[in-house]
Amino acid sequence: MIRSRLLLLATSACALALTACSGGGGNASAPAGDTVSVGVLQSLTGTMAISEITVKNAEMLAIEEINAAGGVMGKQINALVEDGASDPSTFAQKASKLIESDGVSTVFGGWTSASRKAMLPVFERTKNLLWYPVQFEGNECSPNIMYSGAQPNQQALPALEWAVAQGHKSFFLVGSDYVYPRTANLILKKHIEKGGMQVLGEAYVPLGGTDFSGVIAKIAQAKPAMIINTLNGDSNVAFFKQLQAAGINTKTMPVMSFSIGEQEAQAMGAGLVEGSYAAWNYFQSLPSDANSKFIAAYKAKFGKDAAITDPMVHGYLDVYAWKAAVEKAKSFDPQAVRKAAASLGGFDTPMGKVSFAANQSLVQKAYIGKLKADGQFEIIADSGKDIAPEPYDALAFPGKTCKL
Amino acid sequence: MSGSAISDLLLSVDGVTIDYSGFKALDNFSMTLNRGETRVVIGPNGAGKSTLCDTIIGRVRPSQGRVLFKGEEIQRLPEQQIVARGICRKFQAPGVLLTLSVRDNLALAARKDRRWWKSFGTGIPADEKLAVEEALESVGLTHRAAVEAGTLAHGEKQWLEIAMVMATGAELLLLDEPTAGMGPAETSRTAQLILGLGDSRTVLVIDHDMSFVEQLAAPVTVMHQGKFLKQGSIAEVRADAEVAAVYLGHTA
Amino acid sequence: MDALFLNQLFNGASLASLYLLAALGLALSFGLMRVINMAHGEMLMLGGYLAWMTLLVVPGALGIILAIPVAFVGAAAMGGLIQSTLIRRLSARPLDTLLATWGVSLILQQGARDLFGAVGVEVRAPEWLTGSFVVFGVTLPSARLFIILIAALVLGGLALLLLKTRIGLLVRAVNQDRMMASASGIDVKRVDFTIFCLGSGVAGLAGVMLALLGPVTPNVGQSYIIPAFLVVVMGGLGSIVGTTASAIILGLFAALAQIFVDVSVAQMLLLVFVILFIQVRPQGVIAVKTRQLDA
Amino acid sequence: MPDLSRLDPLKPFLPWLLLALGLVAPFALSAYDLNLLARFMAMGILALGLVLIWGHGGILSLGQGVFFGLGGYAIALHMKLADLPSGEIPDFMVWSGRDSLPFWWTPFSSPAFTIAAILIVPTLVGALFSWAVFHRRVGGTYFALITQALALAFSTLIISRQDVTGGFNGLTDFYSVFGFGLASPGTGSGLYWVTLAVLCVAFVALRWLLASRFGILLRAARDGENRVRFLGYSPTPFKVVAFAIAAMLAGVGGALFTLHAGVVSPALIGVVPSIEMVVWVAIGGRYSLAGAIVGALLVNLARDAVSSAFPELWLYLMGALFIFVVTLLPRGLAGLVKRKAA
Repeated sequence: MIRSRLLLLATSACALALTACSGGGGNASAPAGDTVSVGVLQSLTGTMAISEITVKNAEMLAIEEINAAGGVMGKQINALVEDGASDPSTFAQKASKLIESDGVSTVFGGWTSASRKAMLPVFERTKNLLWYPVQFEGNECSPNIMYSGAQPNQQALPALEWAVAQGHKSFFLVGSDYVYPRTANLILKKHIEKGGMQVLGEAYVPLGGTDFSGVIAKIAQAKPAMIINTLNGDSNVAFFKQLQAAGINTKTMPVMSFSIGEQEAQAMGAGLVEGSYAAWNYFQSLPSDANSKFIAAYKAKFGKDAAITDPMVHGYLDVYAWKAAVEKAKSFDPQAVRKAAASLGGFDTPMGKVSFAANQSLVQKAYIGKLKADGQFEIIADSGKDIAPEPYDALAFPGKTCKL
Repeated sequence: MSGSAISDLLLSVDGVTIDYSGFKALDNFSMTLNRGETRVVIGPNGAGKSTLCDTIIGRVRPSQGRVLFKGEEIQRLPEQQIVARGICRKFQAPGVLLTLSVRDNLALAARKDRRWWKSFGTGIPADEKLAVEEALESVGLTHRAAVEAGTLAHGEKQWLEIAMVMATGAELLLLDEPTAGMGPAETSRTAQLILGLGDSRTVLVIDHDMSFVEQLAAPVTVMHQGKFLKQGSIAEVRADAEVAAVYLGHTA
Repeated sequence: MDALFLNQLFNGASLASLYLLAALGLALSFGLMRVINMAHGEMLMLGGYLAWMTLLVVPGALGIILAIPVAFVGAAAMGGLIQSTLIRRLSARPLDTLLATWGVSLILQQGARDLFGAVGVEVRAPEWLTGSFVVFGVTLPSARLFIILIAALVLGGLALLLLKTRIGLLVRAVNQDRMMASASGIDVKRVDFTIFCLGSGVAGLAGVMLALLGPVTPNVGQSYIIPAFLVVVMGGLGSIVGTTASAIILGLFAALAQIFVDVSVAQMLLLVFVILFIQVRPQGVIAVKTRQLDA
Repeated sequence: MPDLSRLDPLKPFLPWLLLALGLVAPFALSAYDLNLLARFMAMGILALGLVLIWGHGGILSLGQGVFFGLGGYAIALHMKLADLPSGEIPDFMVWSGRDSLPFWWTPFSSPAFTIAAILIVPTLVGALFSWAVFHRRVGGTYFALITQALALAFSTLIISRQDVTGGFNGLTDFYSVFGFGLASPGTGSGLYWVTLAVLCVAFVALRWLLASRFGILLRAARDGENRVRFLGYSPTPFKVVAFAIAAMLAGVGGALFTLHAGVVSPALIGVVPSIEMVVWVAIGGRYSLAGAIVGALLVNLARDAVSSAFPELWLYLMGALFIFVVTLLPRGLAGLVKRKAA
């Protein structure tokens, strides 16, 4: 009896002791010894894990390659992987742990804007640096984040320009109910209206939602020339299936998607979405030696069926950009690194030569792809020139600029 | 306690029909009870005895008819208000609160002020305390007062519930099979308990056990198929051919 | 607006069919055992994956027809396993059953993730289910018509089973008075088991229907399970008629609300509607009066 | 029941031991670990409420996240406004196409209003919601299912009203609370002490409440709702009041959690997090206040330790643990003792 009581006491004591033990470690941003620690912080569990694990893989691949090639300034990279659990507060907590308890020099990670927003105060407080690899809605510009994913003017707007050039004049906007679709659509609407064209409707379904009957009925009634789709993940399968079932032909009413990449296409059964369009800064089908090499390396490590997507390549190039910036700054200090990164100039990546602008976002091209039966995209157009990133769309958010 | 016939009338069940999806558990049933009276209701299984209690206490609502208590209609009131007016019932299967102590069970029953905002405290008024101790005494559970009611034997649970019903201070007590599962000694003790209530309480007892009914020596109402069949002393009822037929017909 | 209204009326019917298929099993076993299986959504998921596997073996136009019995049997077997190993042991503790089966649901979801991948698989509807009919300007997708038809058949089948067969008689007896049924020699546990399997099987079948309209993923069951719970709450205890009426009301409500508001808001309104409904009829759409004491 | 617990000489010391550990923690732990502990203690406050309604009231709520969120959002609104240059609106409103503050935001610039809102709003919502269900005598499993639908509806609504709630992103990027800078280490430990104090007050208050006649009646209504009714009590107000108190504790816990975490978002308040809250209490012990606190600490620590290293394992572990505890150990860790004592 008393023994079991002690058990309870012990467990509660452990609760506190565990907290005490889980920490420790110094707070050094100038690493001693032969290694330098960096954080890799993605959701390994929860709803976002499906996407974020692939980015984690790409980031780990880059780190291994760099280590195999001699490391950064003679130091091997020690990657500390943490799980953000698809929960913003966990991201904030783990970022704080990586920086303050584990003393990492920088962190690669995040996918949703929610996770980035939650981590931002941590990075600003600790003056550390986050490398964020995913397209987002802009409207943010922190000195402690390097934004390599597309700003709206590097993905959504080029896609609209292309669609207009194809003669489409009326649009229906469908999205998952969260920040990126709503804000991207806000920007698109301003541009569509300014161009004298029409937005015939706008509809959102909850994240992960699979009932599109009402949305599709509205689309069928509105008869837009093109559907602009910012649905996320599984919802796309349901949307395209129900579109098809309702007799809407995506050949006559084409769909432009901003969140369907190779991974999603593979999962959806490409037959369903074949012929629909997507805009990204990278497609797996991009012809270049650097890309082929990256794809081969990834597949060798993570399986030959793995699909390669835009955010993965951004995660991968982030690590290389950090290495280059460290070597340019000759320091692991995040402040020195971010300054060096913004003045690196062009560097080679699987998606071609890119560079970081002074506002710490990536200068990159946009591509329009058409989905083929094999789940790969045929690149049918590109922006031609490199597009300078604009966190604040001048039309939708006049007067806002990014000052760093 | 003298007075006119009207002021003597405590409860009147007036033409009540209870319909369970087509099956009439009570069929235009009427009866009355006077203050201080003890009445026994008997009848074969399915005669509607328990349903009668259910109706009076508000567990089921009549589709026709009225229930008058002290001259006021109560058949639409919420249960707790019916209880507040002075009716309390012992259920067929013991309805004690199993995880509370015997004393807590009785304290809840004896409590006068049952409004929730008066429940934030532990103190018990002296008169309620006294009522609890008396109730414990009367059913001989004083030495068991601190144990969890769930650990009591079946007979003890029955007594605890009877004690609870008594402790509420209700004027009308409905006792649904108070001796179920009791041996002869316990049964006669229960009868003594009920007889000891005296004139201040009106009691309606439902039971099968004829020896128990005889000990109560109270007027008997016989029900059959939801209807009133006979009323009279136990001897009269026993001698009645119709009653015999009903019971025989039932057993046959 | 008129075409949209008619369209949503039809969509409401198909949504109601899905709600009904998802909720029937829950309602049946709730009526009988007073327990809710939180892993019921995973029976839908299982049905979806079984349909996918069936189509791998038997591609072709009739694969989907074959998938229906396969999913039914597979989900029924899984349901039986859960009932006999876990739920039976918790029968007197309905809230604990809720929680324990939620644990089962977590494990089944993660199991599916490890077996089939987190990405999900696609069940391709055969040609004859991808088309649509246009009637009075309303597009009626064959897949949705098929779902309504299946729901009607399942409902008819269940009605026959409960009203005309011996097992149905036993179920009704146990439903009425469990103690009495048990006392009169009915193997109550076996009735429970049978009904639980049957209910799970129907959910598996619902999973096949869902696969026609959306993806099959480890968490596909989650998207319809909460409306199905609401159907049970509103349907009333142990009544198939009540469950059906409740599914139709909620399906139509959800679909028609979408004419005016977003899906997100429609979801909120659905709950508000149910809470308002129980103000009027706390016993559900259909209440079977019994003499059993609840407490 | 009381005799049994008196058999055990150590039992009265358990809360004191927890308190002692809580008092020592700020001197033994790093700032990061202290922050982590404080978050878990904030969750512990919510867990106490579940002991009241679930353990003693038999009311299973799968929607405590809603009240946690109401408290969290209330303090977040205040902090968003506090850091705002005058005449501006929060950034997310701009990019959601809004140009003015919604009217119901403005009073949150007052600290007094905010604190009142944290205490009152969840309580009131909890009371109204539970009354609407309980007064129609709908309870048990039905109530649990309805609360789950509430969690879904509430989180969906927060997400879809992005222009006024911050949507899926939630609210974050706070700099000060009631004039104290959040970045300063003093504020961190100060908030820890506040959390510890609130936890202690809640613990003592609930202990008193559970021992009072209210507690007895709540347990009575759990075990025999109709019996209580036929003793002349209406069980509804007892259940509603208990639910409202639990909602208030959840709201206070949510507000404190938001202060420690620096973010409040729909990811914390939906269906799955709401069930996980029940898991803490199931594991710690649904009848035991101290057990619930221990459960909240242990489960969250375990998640912290396991989910990064073995993400797949975590879900299996949580599912299996839940099944195990609920079927074989319904009194949770706290019951390990009681059962053997008996």
